[in-house]
Amino acid sequence: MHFAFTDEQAMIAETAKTFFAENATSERTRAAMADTGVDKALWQAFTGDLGLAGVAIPEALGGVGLGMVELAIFAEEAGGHTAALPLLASLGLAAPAILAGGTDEQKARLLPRLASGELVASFAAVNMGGTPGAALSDETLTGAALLVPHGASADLFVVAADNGVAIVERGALGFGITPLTSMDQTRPYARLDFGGVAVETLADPRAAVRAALTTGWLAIAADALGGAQACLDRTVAYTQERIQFGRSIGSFQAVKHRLADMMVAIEQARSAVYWAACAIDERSDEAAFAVHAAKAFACDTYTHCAGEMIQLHGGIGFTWEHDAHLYFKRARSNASLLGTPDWHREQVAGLAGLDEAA
Amino acid sequence: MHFAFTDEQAMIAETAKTFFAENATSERTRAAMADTGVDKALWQAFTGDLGLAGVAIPEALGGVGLGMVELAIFAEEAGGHTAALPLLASLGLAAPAILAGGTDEQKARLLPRLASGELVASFAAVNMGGTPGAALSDETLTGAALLVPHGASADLFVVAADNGVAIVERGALGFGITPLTSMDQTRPYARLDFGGVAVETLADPRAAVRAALTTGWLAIAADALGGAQACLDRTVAYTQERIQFGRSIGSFQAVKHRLADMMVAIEQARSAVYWAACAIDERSDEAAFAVHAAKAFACDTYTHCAGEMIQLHGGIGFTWEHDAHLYFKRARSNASLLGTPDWHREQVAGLAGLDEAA
Amino acid sequence: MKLGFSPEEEAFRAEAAAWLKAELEGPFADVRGLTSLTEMPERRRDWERRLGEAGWSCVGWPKAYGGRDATLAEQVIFAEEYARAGAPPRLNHIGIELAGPTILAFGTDEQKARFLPAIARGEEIWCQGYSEPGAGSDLANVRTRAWREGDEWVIEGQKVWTSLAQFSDWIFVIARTEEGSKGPKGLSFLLVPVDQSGVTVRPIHQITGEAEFNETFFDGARTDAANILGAPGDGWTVAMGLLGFERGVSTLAQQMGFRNELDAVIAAARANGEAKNPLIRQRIARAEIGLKLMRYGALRMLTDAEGGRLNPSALTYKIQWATWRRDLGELAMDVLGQAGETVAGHEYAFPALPNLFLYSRADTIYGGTNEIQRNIIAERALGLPREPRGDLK
Amino acid sequence: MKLGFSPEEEAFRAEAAAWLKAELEGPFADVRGLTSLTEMPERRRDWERRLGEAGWSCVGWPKAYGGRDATLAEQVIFAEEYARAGAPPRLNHIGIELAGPTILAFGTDEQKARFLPAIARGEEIWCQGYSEPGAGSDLANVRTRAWREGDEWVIEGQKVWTSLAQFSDWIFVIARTEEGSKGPKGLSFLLVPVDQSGVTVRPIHQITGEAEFNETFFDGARTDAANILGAPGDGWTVAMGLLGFERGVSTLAQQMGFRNELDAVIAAARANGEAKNPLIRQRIARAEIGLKLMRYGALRMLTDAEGGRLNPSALTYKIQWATWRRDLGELAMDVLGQAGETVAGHEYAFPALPNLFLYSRADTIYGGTNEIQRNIIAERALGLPREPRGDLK
Repeated sequence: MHFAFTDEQAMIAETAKTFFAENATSERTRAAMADTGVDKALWQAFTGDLGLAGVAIPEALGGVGLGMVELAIFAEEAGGHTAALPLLASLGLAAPAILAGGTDEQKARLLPRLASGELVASFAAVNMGGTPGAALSDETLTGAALLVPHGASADLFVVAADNGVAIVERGALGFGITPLTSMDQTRPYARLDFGGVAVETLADPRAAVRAALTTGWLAIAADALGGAQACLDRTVAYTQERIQFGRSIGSFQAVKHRLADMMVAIEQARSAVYWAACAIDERSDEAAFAVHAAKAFACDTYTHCAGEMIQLHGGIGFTWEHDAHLYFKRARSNASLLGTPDWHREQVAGLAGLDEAA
Repeated sequence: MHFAFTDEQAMIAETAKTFFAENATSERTRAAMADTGVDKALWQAFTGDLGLAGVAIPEALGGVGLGMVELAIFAEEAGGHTAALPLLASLGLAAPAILAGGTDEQKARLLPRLASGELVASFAAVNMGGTPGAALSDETLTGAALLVPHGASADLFVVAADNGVAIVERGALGFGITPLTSMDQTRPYARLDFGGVAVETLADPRAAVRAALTTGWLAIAADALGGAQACLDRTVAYTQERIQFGRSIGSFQAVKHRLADMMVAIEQARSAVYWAACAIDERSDEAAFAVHAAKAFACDTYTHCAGEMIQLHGGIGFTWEHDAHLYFKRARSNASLLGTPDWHREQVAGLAGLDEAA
Repeated sequence: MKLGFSPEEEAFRAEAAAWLKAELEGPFADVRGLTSLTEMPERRRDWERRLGEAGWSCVGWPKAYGGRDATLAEQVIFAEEYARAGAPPRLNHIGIELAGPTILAFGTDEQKARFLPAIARGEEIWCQGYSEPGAGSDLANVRTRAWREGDEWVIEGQKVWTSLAQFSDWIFVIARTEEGSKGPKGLSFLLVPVDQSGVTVRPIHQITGEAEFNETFFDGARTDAANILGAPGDGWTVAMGLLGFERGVSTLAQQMGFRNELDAVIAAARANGEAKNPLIRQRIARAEIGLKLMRYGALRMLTDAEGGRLNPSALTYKIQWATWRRDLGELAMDVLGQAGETVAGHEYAFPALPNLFLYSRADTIYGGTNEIQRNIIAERALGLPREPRGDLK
Repeated sequence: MKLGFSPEEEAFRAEAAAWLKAELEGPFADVRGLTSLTEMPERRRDWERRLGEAGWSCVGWPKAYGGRDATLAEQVIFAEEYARAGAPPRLNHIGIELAGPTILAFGTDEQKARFLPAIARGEEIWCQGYSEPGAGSDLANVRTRAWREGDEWVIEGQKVWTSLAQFSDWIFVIARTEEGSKGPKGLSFLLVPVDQSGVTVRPIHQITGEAEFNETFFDGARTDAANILGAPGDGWTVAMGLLGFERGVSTLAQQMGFRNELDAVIAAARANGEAKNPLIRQRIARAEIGLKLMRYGALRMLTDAEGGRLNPSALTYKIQWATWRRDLGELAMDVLGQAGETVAGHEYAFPALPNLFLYSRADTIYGGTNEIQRNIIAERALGLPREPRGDLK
């Protein structure tokens, strides 16, 4: 039992922190927002120079061979800068689906390219995010998927259809991708239309979906943790600089108490995220409970902190020019994607035995 | 349209305010708590000297012939002192049931005695407050009613049974009354057991129950409003006197903001209570909506304010000796009696058309 | 206490309703149902003028200045019917609700005669120059300066959050007219024409992608020496008086807009099945209750104000509606689900409900943040010690 | 990062579990399952002594002072097994968690030898004399005085909220030993025997009807001159150090108690059907999550503390658990419904869950109110300006 980063983990965290602080700047993020929602140079640097894209992919498949704790570490740091990257789509959702459900051949063919960043993938879940449904028949996929994260810039899609999981390549015959203007422009959605597209299927669809959701929930929770912490840090800094009524606004007790409440929540979110990461890595009985708890709690915390960030910044926090809205919109995207906090709490209620007989 | 007290109403309010401030003192309330939960001298003065018990009973039946606004006024003032009186039981529930559902003979026989305070009545509602049910058969009542307010000191009971409304007199053959130690000792509950008791029935049971609930909800909401206001007033006074860290604690901004939030809620509760009172008096279409809104909102406000009262008083607020717990316990009693805030909001949701087709 | 209306009042209602119906189903059918404050600005000006012409623009004002001398009940009724008829928000709401009442209270007879009828006739649109960058809600921090040159005031400085400045003819400006003065002293309340070379209006883009607010720059802007409310140095007093006018009958019209927003949320919930979700039902019920309590709270304040009494509850209104609307924005998104987060096409422009979610974050900030409102309530209504200015040890 | 335990640690777990089972199903079956801190005080003293005898009283302390030199993981395991076995709350928790660690940190070798083994053996029970009437959470306002007379300190004054004083042998007292001193200066940290004529303990009745807390009066109370921690005047420093010990492994034991309370709420909800109410389900899920996050938060702090690092998150723990428990009390009542508001018989004494509802209002007050906690977090962890003392202009 040692619930703190190992030296190696602390080093990864430090590396990720520095990397995103230096590269995922507001200017670059805004340029990406006006474009496809991906900072391509950042993606290249992250996957290439840093070599961290495959953190949770086994070494034999081109990855780094680490686990969920390390994945959470970089998702947290990326979230701290609302980095315009398809991290969640490609590495938090698609890669674990293939890793858990693909054949050896599929894994060997696809995962090294995902780990190197050469290939960007996304994931469409049936019955979540308003998917109207898609069905497989004879290696052919028909239907549609709404709200696929970073769908317009992905090369490959793992689609959890009603009756199996398919891999669909951009450019396949009968496959249409419609970019949507999205509230969070750093995580734009696209609509996918499948008009009888020839696809390959994954060997173990159930395992694929479970792995994608579990890892995706954790990655979102970690992103939310990093975002919430950034909201707090930036707001603390602002309230110390900003003078109103002849005092720094951070000297007003009501402001102090609200910042303190943010920290109380964030520290719990931090426990939740790393508890969940460890529990998945250690195959603990608590893993399902933990990841639902982390998704619900961290997303609520982010929503709260991003709202407080705008409010405590006053007028400037409400302008396009200030970064507060990037956090606010990412917080909303995190909360609604792959199950709302209420939905995740409902899963916790079930796991807590509320449905057992009295 | 004139949404302020008339001169007469302002006078009643002033009279009630002075009366309760002078008579419903902490000492007397505590003496009543240790006894039956009724300050008998206070009841006598209220019904006799003040003559206000019949405020909403027609003059021809021995009352004052005023309406719900006036009833709310004195319920509010009584609530401001957690007065140990069977106001709700006798005048907020039993009297309106008889007035709305009784025969002319029953009204003429019973209401003057309720208005004069000579007789104290209570009301037991089926399917609310955990009543296990009671059924009428041939003017005979069998079953039980739990949690009847001021049941141990009432002379007469209006019992809304499964299939009619009965009037049961204390002392009737087969009728057992068990006093219960109640969290709010100023509104103690009793259990009633009916072992085939000979009873008389009301002519219009449906009207009786509707009138009892509507008036009861309003009276509880008004009590909650008065209680919440008292919590705020007393806490404001305390925070101005109490010195911590060399300053009055009322000068701490976080304390100020919380007191401000209490006032914001209380002012809404005040609008709710008097809107509901007017709406009932004027037979407005909004009456049902208004009284559910008032019961839910005022009770939540009281719960919030009573909790804040304890918290902002610090250690002393948690002692038996301080009055804060009287408010805190009355707030709980108000919230749970005759439908929780959630339940009343669910009624509002229905009235707001949520169940209509899209 | 009485909530109903008399037969005479109901007759007034019928008259107002008939006129509104005729206009909004006739010549002004194109502005009916608009909810934005700024869409179709030219037709909105026409509408302001039409209201003025027919005497329906400022019904509560004295007849002498273009009003109708309407009683409170009549004003309430008109606000209700105005909203019920689907009439659009008033382009000149700052003129009608803030500039007008302030001139009525603090202006000379000449100023009243010069400015009020022009507002009532819908001919001159107003905006306000209060906030400054770096000063926020702290009026005493105003740095915009003005000085006399001959028969004119010359103004130099910058205001921010000047909504509607792009459509306005006049702006009222709090400026420092006493050199070296500090805090609330040495300020003056000036009325300044917008259409001049010394005034530049630059839009501020908000988190919605729109630009409803502006920055307004004064670079040697000029106004006639007579265009000052109160004496030089009285600016603080006039500005504080003005705050009292922010809670008039127009609040009821504003609430009608809220009603439409809540109805849209309910419709969305019924359409997608969220209306059956007990958690959503509770929140919709809270919104319903909150909206009603705003209405009856406003009627309490207005009744008292008509009787010459200030109901301290008036101080709670801003935080009430701002918080209500922010909560409604969150509820709207939770009802819509992820679908509310995207829109077809390439423009960053969301439909009404998602836009409400974003826009309503400003409600708890502009016009005095929720935090300032709580200070005001605590200090003025509850008598708690004032928040100290300046350095603390 | 690793949450699991090693085989050696699991062996330790088995040993602890076996010993606890043997005792609590054998000679101490009568105290098993007790949840109150004060019931059966004599048997509770026996239990403290039995734990001490077997070396299970203060497992993390040095062996030299009666501990077991247990690692953090072992301490965590013992806390878990202690709770799992249904062992009762520790009567001497103030001695074990506060007095002991403070003496360990600030005491002389003589003081350590005199006091620590007696605590570890369960022979001397402690309580704390911190708060005073009128001083609340403001330690700098202490008015209890002490002065030297010959070889003794003489103490005069009053403390309040001295829980367990009625069972205690020793009390630690913050007293003003420098005449005329103000604020944090001139205070000393004295160790005073309770059983003497100069000390009077009077119970304070709480809103539950019980009297768990006390007022303690010092009227010429005496203690040996040697019984001072640190030098005269160091009281503030010692007291502040002590605050750091409030978040040890014992928090895990406390959480086991919370677990039992939450389980009781869930059982009640299943029994009366409220477990099907979606609003209640959300709140129970929040409570479940909150409890787990307390556990893992504590493990983060403890891991860091073992490595010699202070995790600033430790400052958030008090407000976290206090607020969690207060919310649980409200949830419990909402689950029970009106039935929770009555009890048969004439005594004002409610069962566990309604009592929790009432009692938990104290959790957010004693040991530093939620408000004080927020100040501490804002100032110490976030570096915001300190709250000013004294008069404001």
